[in-house]
Amino acid sequence: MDFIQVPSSYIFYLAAAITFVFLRDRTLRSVLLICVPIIALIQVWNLEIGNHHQVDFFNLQLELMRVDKLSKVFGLIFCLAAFLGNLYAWHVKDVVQQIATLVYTGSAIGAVFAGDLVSLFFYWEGTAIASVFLIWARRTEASYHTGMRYLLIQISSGVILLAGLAVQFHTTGSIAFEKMELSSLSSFLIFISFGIKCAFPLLHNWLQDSYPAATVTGTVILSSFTTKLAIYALARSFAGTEILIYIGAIMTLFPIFFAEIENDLRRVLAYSLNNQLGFMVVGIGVGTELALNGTASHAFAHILYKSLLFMSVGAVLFRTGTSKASELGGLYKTMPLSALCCLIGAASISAFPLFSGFVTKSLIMDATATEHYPVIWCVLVFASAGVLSHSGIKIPYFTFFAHDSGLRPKEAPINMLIAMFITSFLCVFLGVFPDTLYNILPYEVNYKPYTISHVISQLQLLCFALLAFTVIMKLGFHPPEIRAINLDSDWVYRKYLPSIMLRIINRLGSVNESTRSGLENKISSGEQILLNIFGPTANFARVFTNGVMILWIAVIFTGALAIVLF
Amino acid sequence: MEQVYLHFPILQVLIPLLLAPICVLVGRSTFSWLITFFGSVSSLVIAISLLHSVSDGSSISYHIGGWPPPIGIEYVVDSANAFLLVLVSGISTVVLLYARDQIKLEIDEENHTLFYTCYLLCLTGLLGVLITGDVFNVFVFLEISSLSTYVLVAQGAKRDKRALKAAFNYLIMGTVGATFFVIGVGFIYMATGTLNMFDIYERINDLESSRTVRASYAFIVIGMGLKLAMFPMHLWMPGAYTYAPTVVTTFLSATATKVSLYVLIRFTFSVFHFDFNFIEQVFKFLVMPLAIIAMFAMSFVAIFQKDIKRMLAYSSIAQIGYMLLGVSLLSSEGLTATFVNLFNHGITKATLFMSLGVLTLYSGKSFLSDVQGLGKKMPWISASFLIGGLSLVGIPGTAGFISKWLLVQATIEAGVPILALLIILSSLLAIVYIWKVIEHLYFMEPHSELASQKVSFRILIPLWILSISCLYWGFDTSLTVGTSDIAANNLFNNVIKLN
Amino acid sequence: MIFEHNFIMGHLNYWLFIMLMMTGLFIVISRGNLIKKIVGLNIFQTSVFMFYISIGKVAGGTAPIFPMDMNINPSILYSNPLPHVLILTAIVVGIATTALGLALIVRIREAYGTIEDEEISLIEADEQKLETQSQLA
Amino acid sequence: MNDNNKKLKETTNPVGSILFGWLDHRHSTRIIIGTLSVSCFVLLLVDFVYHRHGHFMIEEVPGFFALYGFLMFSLIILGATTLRYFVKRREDYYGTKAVDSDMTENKK
Repeated sequence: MDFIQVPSSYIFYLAAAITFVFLRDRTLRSVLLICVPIIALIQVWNLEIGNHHQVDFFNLQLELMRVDKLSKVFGLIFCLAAFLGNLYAWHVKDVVQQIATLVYTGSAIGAVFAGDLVSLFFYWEGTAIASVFLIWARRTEASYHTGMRYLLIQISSGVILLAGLAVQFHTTGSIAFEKMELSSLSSFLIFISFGIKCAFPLLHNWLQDSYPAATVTGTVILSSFTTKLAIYALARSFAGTEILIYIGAIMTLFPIFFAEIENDLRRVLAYSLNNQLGFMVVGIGVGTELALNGTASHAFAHILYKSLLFMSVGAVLFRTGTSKASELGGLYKTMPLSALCCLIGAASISAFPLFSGFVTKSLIMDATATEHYPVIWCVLVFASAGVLSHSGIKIPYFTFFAHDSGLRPKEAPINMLIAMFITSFLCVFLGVFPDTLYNILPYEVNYKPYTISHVISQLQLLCFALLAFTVIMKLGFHPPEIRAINLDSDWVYRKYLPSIMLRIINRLGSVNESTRSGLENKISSGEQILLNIFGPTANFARVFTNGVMILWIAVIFTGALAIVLF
Repeated sequence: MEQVYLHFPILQVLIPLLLAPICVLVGRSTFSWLITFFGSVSSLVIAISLLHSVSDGSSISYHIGGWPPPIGIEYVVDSANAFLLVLVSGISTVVLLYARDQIKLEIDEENHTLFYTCYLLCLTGLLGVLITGDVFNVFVFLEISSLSTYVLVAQGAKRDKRALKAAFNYLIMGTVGATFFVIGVGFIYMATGTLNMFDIYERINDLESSRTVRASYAFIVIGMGLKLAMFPMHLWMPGAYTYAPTVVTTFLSATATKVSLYVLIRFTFSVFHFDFNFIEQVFKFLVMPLAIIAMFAMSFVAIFQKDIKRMLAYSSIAQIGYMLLGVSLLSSEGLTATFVNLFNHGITKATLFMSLGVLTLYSGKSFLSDVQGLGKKMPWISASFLIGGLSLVGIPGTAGFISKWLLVQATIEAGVPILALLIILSSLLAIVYIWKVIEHLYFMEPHSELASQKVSFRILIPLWILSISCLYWGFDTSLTVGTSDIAANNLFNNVIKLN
Repeated sequence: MIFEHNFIMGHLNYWLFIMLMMTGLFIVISRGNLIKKIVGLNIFQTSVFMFYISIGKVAGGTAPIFPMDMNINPSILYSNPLPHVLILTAIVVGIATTALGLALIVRIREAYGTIEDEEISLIEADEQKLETQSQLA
Repeated sequence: MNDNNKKLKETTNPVGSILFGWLDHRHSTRIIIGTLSVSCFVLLLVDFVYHRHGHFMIEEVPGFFALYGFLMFSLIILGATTLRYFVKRREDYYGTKAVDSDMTENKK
């Protein structure tokens, strides 16, 4: 085994261990955080195609380094994203966040190179557990609760993966992480598990719930890995599964509307992220070489421009303390460079020609067209207009322009600016020289994005959408930015189920009067209900006199005797 | 030399038993510690050599006083109990390494000798229960260990007088449990006329319909259920674990309940026939439901505890639920999972209690607020708590994961995947309560009055032995899973190969 | 069938054993006084001793003692000595338990000033309340 | 007016005035809208000059993308406004332990 072929995740884990044990100095830690992704990037770049690192575990053979062109392209962008994210987070002193970032990125990269489901599961849970610290690192009670919800959902994804893997192992004896048909129980479970992480419709809400709750830098890191890992996993196992086309189409659609009326800009971006994932999922569903190339390249470009957008909004949040559209506006006066970067990100995500989104999204669009999915194609075009509406216009316009909020924050710190510049540069570079990206894609690319008809049609679509925006703004029909939240599917478990629970508990009458009146005040708090059943003063945990204990034994013994004798 | 080797099974019990009175005679804290440590180490050496010689699936039969079974008392070593012998004597040795410093703070100087005496007796009892092949002998050793345990628990009275009441409760409950057990043994004797486990196994074959045999099993399940804190007969446990000196809690949590569970398994598989209809019924309708309730209810209770020691005690009851669940599948896989769980949970809980003990060494209280911010002040100790916590939750890469994984596999193998789901769901609850501690450790500001506390290497070394073993057994599963597999197979097929 | 004479008289030792056992357990459950609890526990244990001894009895058998001259007459019926021996051990255990229990009661009395279970529980509850308050503060 | 302008100048980043300074111009909005309208018009004209090849028939209809873009954008705004009617709630709807109300406090 060549030294260069050790699992890339080890590099990150080692760095995390070093940080944890040795590095007390802040600067050293920041330097390490930047260096590690670069080392990993060089390593991944030089990886040879093939399976490199086998480990025996429980009579199972784990493939820790399955390198092929698909895993390599995801490995590269993950390293790149880690580098940019860490550069952006240079100023962060919090060691918890730094370690979490290292473990998180390491796990994500490890998962990409995992050649079997067991090691995938390890890394899968690794990303879940490490990433939640980026949310908790905000250290408010709200972020704690959000983190809990996030963790629960992420862990359940891993658990379902584990269940699927167990069933598969039981039925076929194989733990291979390969292409599978969506026909057996095991593949269905695995599909759901990937789907949760990929934020499929109705399973999506952890995304919008948690990303706005993380720290400024944490969100940038978070936005790059978890969902794209799921995209990778889907592309690896379920390419060509037709249902994905429809799931993806719905994914591109519904977040548009939510994003349009959402006030918190980071949540707008989370919705937009969801919508972009839809494009990739459609690409996976189509499953042709062109479509998979489209998915891989779109994921690549997407990580960059989405980070860029999160970075610029993050910089605003960092300087002003809020990321709510209703509180912002007119910041271009004092944060012009951030505004410029934000505009570049917006142009990239809206797929303006010469920006990265243009050269990658069109691969997917073209694939749906060549495979004759006219409705899906129309939906994707529609969704492209939608992307423009919330990420292309809303984000930069309401943050940096629009009415003057009177805020005059300083320009973003220098490290943030450098990270944003590099990312902006990459967005433009990929848009201008798409072949650099096309060369590292899984399959041969015979696609020219810059044809006259393609450029013209895209420009027409975007310019007329912009025109529609101006007209609507002038007419005053645009939904105003107001301080409010919007219900989404998380309402079910944040509001509905707790109230049902409460009703049941009340019906059972197991709660005594005094606590019940207290309970009514906290109608939303499921915790209170649990407290009444399991809390220190509840029956389950009370300290009994030993007479009662003996009585219990008598009851159980009678039960046992009855079972045994009859 | 060869002669000595042949007598290892009896020496396993005899060394700590004989050292106990010597300990009293010596009467000096340091010397008695040395003696105890010597006893524990030699037990460990013997246990390891016994495990080594039975690792191929064979078993050793030792006839006490040269009387052949079934007349005489027989000691039998096979991979099942040799594995646990190593666990018990190993944990005891590691605990003793750190006991000296901890004991100085928790127990009056003049009681140290007696403390070590009781510790040795407790060890004797636990080892004896494991090694003996005679059902009445099990009772005797059980009572030796229990009686000394009551004393050990009561030693917590210097810090908190509630230790006395906890010990008294434990005494009442433990005695009732043991008496139930002895009634069960009496019934078996009535039915079969013998006390040797393997002899009973032969003779009981046609007695499935006998009410005496059936009733005896009910008595034994309840008796052992009490001792192993099977929900809802666990009520003695939170108090005893909370108020006992930390050394005692660490030792007991890792060994005492495990040994009782072993007895239940041994009786189910090597004394009775596990495929008796009534035994299946008991597991299906009594043990399994109770185990599942324990997994959830006790985890929830743990979540709401403010006292970490108590929280961990409740978590132990939940974990016992997992082990009982594994047994109640009545399959070879389930049994393997339980054995691995016994071992891994033993070291995990020992790590947790030990690091907690060190964290709260000076404050003496183990409330959440007492460990607040110690992550920065005592990084090594907090880290080992973290590792233990991760292992308890079952994060991949730790020992705890292996046992959960095997258990999940076993449930799927047994055709009840819903149980796998329940296991995993309840593991999520463990995350919650462990997180609460981690949060206080790492994310809160320490109390200002707590000066930086120095912890000697004598404490750090055993603690890290345990922490690293928590991680090590998460990767190298050849010993744990391999031995458990052999043990489970032997028990399941009742293969006792004597050499 | 249950009221059959043979069922009751033939199993008389078991009925007595069960009665004694229940009495013991009932005392443990119902009495708050710790010493009474120990007494109850003793009765409970004693019932088991009686049970063991009674099952060792062979109808018409005599005490299992070797004659002085060691000439064993095969026609003499002996009771089974093994349960009796076992019970000797169990009695020792029982005494140890009782002694330990009483010793603990002495210490409890010193610490709490009472040996009534209820009162001790009240004291402990107060203590717990204090602890929770100090946690909140 | 002058005074106000001066104040703005002081607080504005120099790079900002180079990059976006023209936005402060009185007619900036009109210029933007004008440019946009003109470019839209030009793009539409191109369609009649240049025949596009697409995968679907509809793509080849002149002005299809333009019309689609305009209408769909309007539809999105309309749809979103309707959606808001149904799902809008107060910021503290999920109680004080939700991130949104958390931010409210941050602001204070």
